[in-house]
Amino acid sequence: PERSEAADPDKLNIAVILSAGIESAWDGTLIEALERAKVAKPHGLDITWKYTDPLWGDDAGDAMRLFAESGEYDVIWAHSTYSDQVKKLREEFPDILFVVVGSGNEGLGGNQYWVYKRVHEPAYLLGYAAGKLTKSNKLGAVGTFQADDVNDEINAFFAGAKAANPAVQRTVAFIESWYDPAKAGEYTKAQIATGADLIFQLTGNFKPCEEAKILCFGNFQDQKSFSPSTVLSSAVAQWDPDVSWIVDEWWAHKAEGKPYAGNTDKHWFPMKDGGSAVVPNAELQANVPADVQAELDDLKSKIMAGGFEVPVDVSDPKAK
Amino acid sequence: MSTALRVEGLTKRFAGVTANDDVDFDLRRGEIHCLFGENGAGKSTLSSCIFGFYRPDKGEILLHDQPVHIASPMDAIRHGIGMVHQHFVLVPEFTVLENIIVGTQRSGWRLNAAEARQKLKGICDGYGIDLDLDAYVWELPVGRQQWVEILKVLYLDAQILILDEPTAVLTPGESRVLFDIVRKMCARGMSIILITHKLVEVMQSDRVTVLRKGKVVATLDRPETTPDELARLMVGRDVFFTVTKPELAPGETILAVEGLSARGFWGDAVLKDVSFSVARHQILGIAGVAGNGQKELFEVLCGVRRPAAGSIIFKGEEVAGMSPRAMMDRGVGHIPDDRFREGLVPEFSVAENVVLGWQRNPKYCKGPLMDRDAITGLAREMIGEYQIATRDEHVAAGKLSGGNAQKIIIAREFLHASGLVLANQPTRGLDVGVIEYVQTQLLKKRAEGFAIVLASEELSDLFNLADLIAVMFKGEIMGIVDPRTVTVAEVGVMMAGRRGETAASKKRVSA
Amino acid sequence: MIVFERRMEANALWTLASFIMAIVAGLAASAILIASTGANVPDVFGALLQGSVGSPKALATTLVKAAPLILTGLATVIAFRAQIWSIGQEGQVFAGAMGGYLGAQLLAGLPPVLFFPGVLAFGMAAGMGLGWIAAVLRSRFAVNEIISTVMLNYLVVYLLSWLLQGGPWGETGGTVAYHQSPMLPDAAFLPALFGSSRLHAGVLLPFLAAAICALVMSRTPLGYEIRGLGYNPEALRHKGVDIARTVSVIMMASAALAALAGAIELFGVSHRLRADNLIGLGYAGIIVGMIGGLSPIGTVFAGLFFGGLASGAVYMRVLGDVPASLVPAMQGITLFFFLCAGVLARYRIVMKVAVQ
Amino acid sequence: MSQLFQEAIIISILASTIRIMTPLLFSAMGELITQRAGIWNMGVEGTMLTGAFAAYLVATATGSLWLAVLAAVVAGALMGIVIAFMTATLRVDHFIAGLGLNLLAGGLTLYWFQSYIQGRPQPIFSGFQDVAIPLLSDIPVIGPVLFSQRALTYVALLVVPVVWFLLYRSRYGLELRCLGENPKALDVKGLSVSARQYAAVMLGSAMTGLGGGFLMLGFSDRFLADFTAGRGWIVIVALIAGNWRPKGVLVAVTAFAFLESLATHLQVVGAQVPHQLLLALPYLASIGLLMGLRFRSGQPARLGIPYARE
Ligand SMILES: Nc1ncnc2c1ncn2[C@@H]1O[C@H](COP(=O)(O)OP(=O)(O)OP(=O)(O)O)[C@@H](O)[C@H]1O
Ligand SMILES: Nc1ncnc2c1ncn2[C@@H]1O[C@H](COP(=O)(O)OP(=O)(O)OP(=O)(O)O)[C@@H](O)[C@H]1O
Ligand SMILES: [Mg+2]
Ligand SMILES: [Mg+2]
Repeated sequence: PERSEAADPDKLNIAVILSAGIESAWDGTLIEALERAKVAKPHGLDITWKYTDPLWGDDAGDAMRLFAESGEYDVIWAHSTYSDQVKKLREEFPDILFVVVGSGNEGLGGNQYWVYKRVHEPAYLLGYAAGKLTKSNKLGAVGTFQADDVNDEINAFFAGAKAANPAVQRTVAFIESWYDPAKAGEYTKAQIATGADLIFQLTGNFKPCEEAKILCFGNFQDQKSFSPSTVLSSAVAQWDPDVSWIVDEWWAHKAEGKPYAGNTDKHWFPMKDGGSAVVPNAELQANVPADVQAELDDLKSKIMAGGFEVPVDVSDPKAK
Repeated sequence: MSTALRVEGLTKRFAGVTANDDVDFDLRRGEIHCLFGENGAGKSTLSSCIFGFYRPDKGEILLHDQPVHIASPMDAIRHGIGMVHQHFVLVPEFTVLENIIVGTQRSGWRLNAAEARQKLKGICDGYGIDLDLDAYVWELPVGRQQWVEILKVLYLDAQILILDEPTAVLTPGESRVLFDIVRKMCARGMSIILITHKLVEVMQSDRVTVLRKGKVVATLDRPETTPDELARLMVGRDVFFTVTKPELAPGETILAVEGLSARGFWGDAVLKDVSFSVARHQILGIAGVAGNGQKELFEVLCGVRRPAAGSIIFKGEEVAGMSPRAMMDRGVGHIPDDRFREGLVPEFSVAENVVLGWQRNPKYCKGPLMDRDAITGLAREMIGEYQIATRDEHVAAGKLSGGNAQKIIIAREFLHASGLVLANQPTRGLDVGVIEYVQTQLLKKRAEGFAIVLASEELSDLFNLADLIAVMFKGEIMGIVDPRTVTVAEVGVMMAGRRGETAASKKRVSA
Repeated sequence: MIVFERRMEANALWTLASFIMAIVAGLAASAILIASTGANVPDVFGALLQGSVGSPKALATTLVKAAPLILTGLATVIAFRAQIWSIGQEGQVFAGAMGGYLGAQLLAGLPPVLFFPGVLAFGMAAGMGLGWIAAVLRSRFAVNEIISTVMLNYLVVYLLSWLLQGGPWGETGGTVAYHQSPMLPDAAFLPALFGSSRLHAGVLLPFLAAAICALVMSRTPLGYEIRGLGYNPEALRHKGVDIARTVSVIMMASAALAALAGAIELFGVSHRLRADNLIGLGYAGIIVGMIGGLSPIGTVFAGLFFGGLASGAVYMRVLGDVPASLVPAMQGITLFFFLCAGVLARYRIVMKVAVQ
Repeated sequence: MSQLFQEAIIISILASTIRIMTPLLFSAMGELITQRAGIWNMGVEGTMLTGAFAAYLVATATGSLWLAVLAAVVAGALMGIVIAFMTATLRVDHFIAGLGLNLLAGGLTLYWFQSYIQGRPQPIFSGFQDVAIPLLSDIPVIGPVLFSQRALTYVALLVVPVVWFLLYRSRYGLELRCLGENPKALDVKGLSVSARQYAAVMLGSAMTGLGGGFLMLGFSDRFLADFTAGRGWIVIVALIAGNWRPKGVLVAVTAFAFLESLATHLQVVGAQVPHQLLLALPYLASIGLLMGLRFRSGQPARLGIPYARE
């Protein structure tokens, strides 16, 4: 707090501990948000960062310690379940702002901030569109592992579908693997065979939809580039408000001497605050009838205005 | 006669052993030249060097007085040298035909079996060999497998033939056929190097070269030598070919087998209703061509195979179906026929092998640990007592020659057995010196009051040692006879499946 | 002509020289790999050294990383020496952690002198159960142990996944489950050896286990039978050894060692049940055991070497700016040079005049 | 559950079986050749992974799928050279050579992958499409199951009779099997054992690599760490379960793929059991099946035993 009175900081250096790899949607979207922050220069800061490969457990702890001990990093952004490791470090480095992200973390408060990401609102909108567009009244969703912040999306997707079309049936599958496109493909194909004609694809394999010539929805990141002919729309995570929240908190601490006060409960930015978004694929717009699009627009503006709240349901999604 | 092949100053060393030491040797065209020597004298090594399978460290090989460079079996084959190895080099999963043609075809994609079949037919007819070319080798009895080896060589048009102990696995009848064929080959101008431990066979050759410890001791014309001289040259001392068996009155019955049957892997009957008994001071010989149930009989008796029916009374106790452990604990010693597979752990040292099976015996343990001192002490004792030729007790048993390996087994079994010794083919492949030794040991146990069941394909073993001979054929006992009252020929007939007289045994059992 | 001639007896100096050459060659090959991506080779190696042996803390990390590898390596030694090709160490590690976790639920509240041996025993018992299943499948049903252990590995991983997600052990409540159990109470943390260091008491166990294994293998009847089984099971069967029983004992002992690795990871390192710090320990252990020449003492050294590389990996990534995946690549490269060295050590190079 | 018996689902189950099994079949036939030649190559996973990675690199760099197939084959053969050098030349224990290869391949592919993408978005490619065979693909049930698959699927199915012919009807096959049963039988005829082992392992590994390449090119559009996800182990299991015979291996791979496909569809139709249980089903059922079967081992007699003359 004393130093900050001397001169406002003009540089912010962030160390990022990746959990899955830059090529994954989860980690890739964060780096994209950081890129945007760099351009935006909040508080006039030059934002720079360095990231690691995917690291887990004590390896991640060691990396954080190395970053912390180097004295070069102001924020250590550990991009998944890392509160066990942060717990061992945060008191030793009270000036560093630690970030942990998503489910499985413990809200420690103090200089640990807990960024949460919910993309259930866009998923609800996708589901609503799916409910309107389905001809077989059957929708599928393929996920990797069950988790709080995966279940919420799948449940919201089906809730949206149900709201649009009470006759909708659902089918859900988990492949229990982070990276097995072939296996993901088989699950998707199986859903298509059971009659699903729109798929909420959380495992990133759009080939089966291409082959069956059906539409599907991307998740977490705008995935139309992977399959321009099938990805009708994606539910996208945007870390910009999270990044700017953290930058602000750090700034307030560094420049204004405000003590860190990390959240102990999940904290997420809803769609209206830019925490998530629906990114449609303009080229496939013709598939969405104007009246459906109008309903969707209406629903979206209700959500954005706070007039409609998409419920968070994290129970195990099951086929119904 | 011209010289077909000459070896000059050949030396071959393996890590640690000089197997051939400056060997000179020559083979004349059309002769049968016998290589004779103790186990481990270097006979097989010399052959393998001639065949290009091993690379000699020194020395020269001349064919028809021209130095030749034989760097691999390929060269040897090109020069018309063929070799039948001491241990089969066959693929059991292949048919006879496949075994013969594998690796001989040099062009074309498809297997060209028809042509090969034609050529083999010619060879078989020419020599009077009768072999089903489409049988799997694993289906053939060992004796027949030897013919496959010989056909392999003939198929490659060998002119010089090396036969390394071809008769070790043949019955006397088969051996005779082999010798007829070998003589036919010589008549056609082929030259033969023959390795054998059987003096009868040595005496059918033209010349004999005796090897001892890798060196040539002498090369003799056969008509000018005698078996006794050869044996003396080979061992370096006199060898007695007939051990003297004292007359001993049999004591109480130790082992009584009644109606014993057993089944093979495919459920086939391998032992059918076998009955006999052996008493103290008695050796029961089992005669029969290998593969007629002897192995299965021994396996059942020592507990490694479960009988399907019948009873085995050992010292008054029913032991049929008991585990090998239980049999060992009751005092049954077993000398199996496959010494390196069933009798020893070749990678274990001599000392470790001496306690194989008794490693948990408190005598050799100190608390939870094995007692090294006790074990090496015992091993040294055994090495001394049984004259096991080894550098020391730490040498791996697999490094010893067959005869010395056999001595380890005998030492161990004799030490731990009390009452009964089962010995299956204890002299197979051994040199005459060791055979004499094994026979003496068996008689010693007999004198000590053991009952002994001894199977051997060498009828001489049985006639020398046994008090009674049971003849086996296809898993059945054809008869139990007294060696003093039957001839070798009579036993031979029974081995071929004719039922014989069992009066001798009946007389004794009822007595 | 230069030829390689087999040596009669190993020559200690030449053996050492061979292995030093292997390390140098391995490092040289790794340097080429590093340079190929434009990173600074000395920096990377410096970081590696610093992270593996550069400080007491780094050394502690090396030991902590080596501990489970030595145990799974020993598990491999015991099974492979008997020519039992168990690939089940991976699943057994998981089972060890799961059994330990169950034990921690049941034994909570016991004094540490009872609690820790108790929970470790629970873990080992769980592993032994798996080993026993594979042994029965082999002896009674003639199912090849490679098949059964590979399959059991999958089953255990899915079982853990269910226990943590959908089953009874998932973390519930405030911080919703993410494939992990709740944190164990502090009382269930294996005590640290030197104050606050991460060096937990569990790292002593592998060394103890290695000493016991060495003694068992070389001096006890069981070790004799294990070695004999590997060389010639038929002879052992003929000489009264109950093969099925011995195989069971070996597979269960091997599994217990692997399971202990999982248990000390749980109580010493992660303090909650989750899969990601257990993945790969079993497979790595197979390699560690084999690099160690299937000898318990060799396995300790191989485990320490792999532990050092693993602990240096993070430093290499953070300070040396190369992907952390360089470490498995380096491990693979060094392994191959080590294998070559092992062969080289058994030969001498001689000049020879070809025989004519 | 009753949904399972609808025609569309049955077709889907069977078609999925074929898709799951074909990459495995390439690799398993490759490993069959390798093992029949006496080399117990435990490096199937690493070889498949390398094949997949090579295919990915070439597919994204050149856009040509067939060049990518070639790359997978070549990469596999290179892995074969490594294995052959270790086992046939240096006579290192076969297990450790193979396991070492897995470690090496896992590390190197990931290292090169990370160096290749260097933080930019990962390039993707568009893989093989189904090729419906005219007329045949119109046959009910069988058509969609068997005759509208990827081109390489047909190749994979053809590989089984081809390998059978190679092993049992060709001169090379006889020599190759001889390597596994008793290499000395070739050696005493003056034929080079190690040259033949190199050839067999390279051919086998090339096919194993092709399996990985097909997994990549037929069913994915990108590379990921540990892409083959343990399939190499399933290949080894299938080889043992198939008793080292082409037909047997085909049956084993098919059975495994069918179980996996069935488990997939069970989860999708909403069987009311934990999905982990369904995922575990193929493994559980495989053990169960093998417990019931008993046959004389067809394992080559000298499999995994380094051959030395002296
Ligand atoms: N491959 C080998 N490696 C090391 N030593 C060997 C090898 N082959 C043979 N020897 C040793 O060389 C010596 C000669 O062995 P060789 O097999 O030539 O004897 P042999 O006369 O054929 O004996 P036998 O009558 O038992 O067959 C023996 O001491 C043997 O142990
Ligand atoms: N070495 C052997 N010992 C005992 N039985 C054997 C042996 N080899 C094969 N068999 C058995 O003999 C029968 C024929 O064997 P073979 O290998 O020819 O089978 P196959 O029908 O040709 O198999 P496939 O057609 O699948 O290759 C089988 O029952 C087999 O299990
Ligand atoms: Mg010999
Ligand atoms: Mg067949």
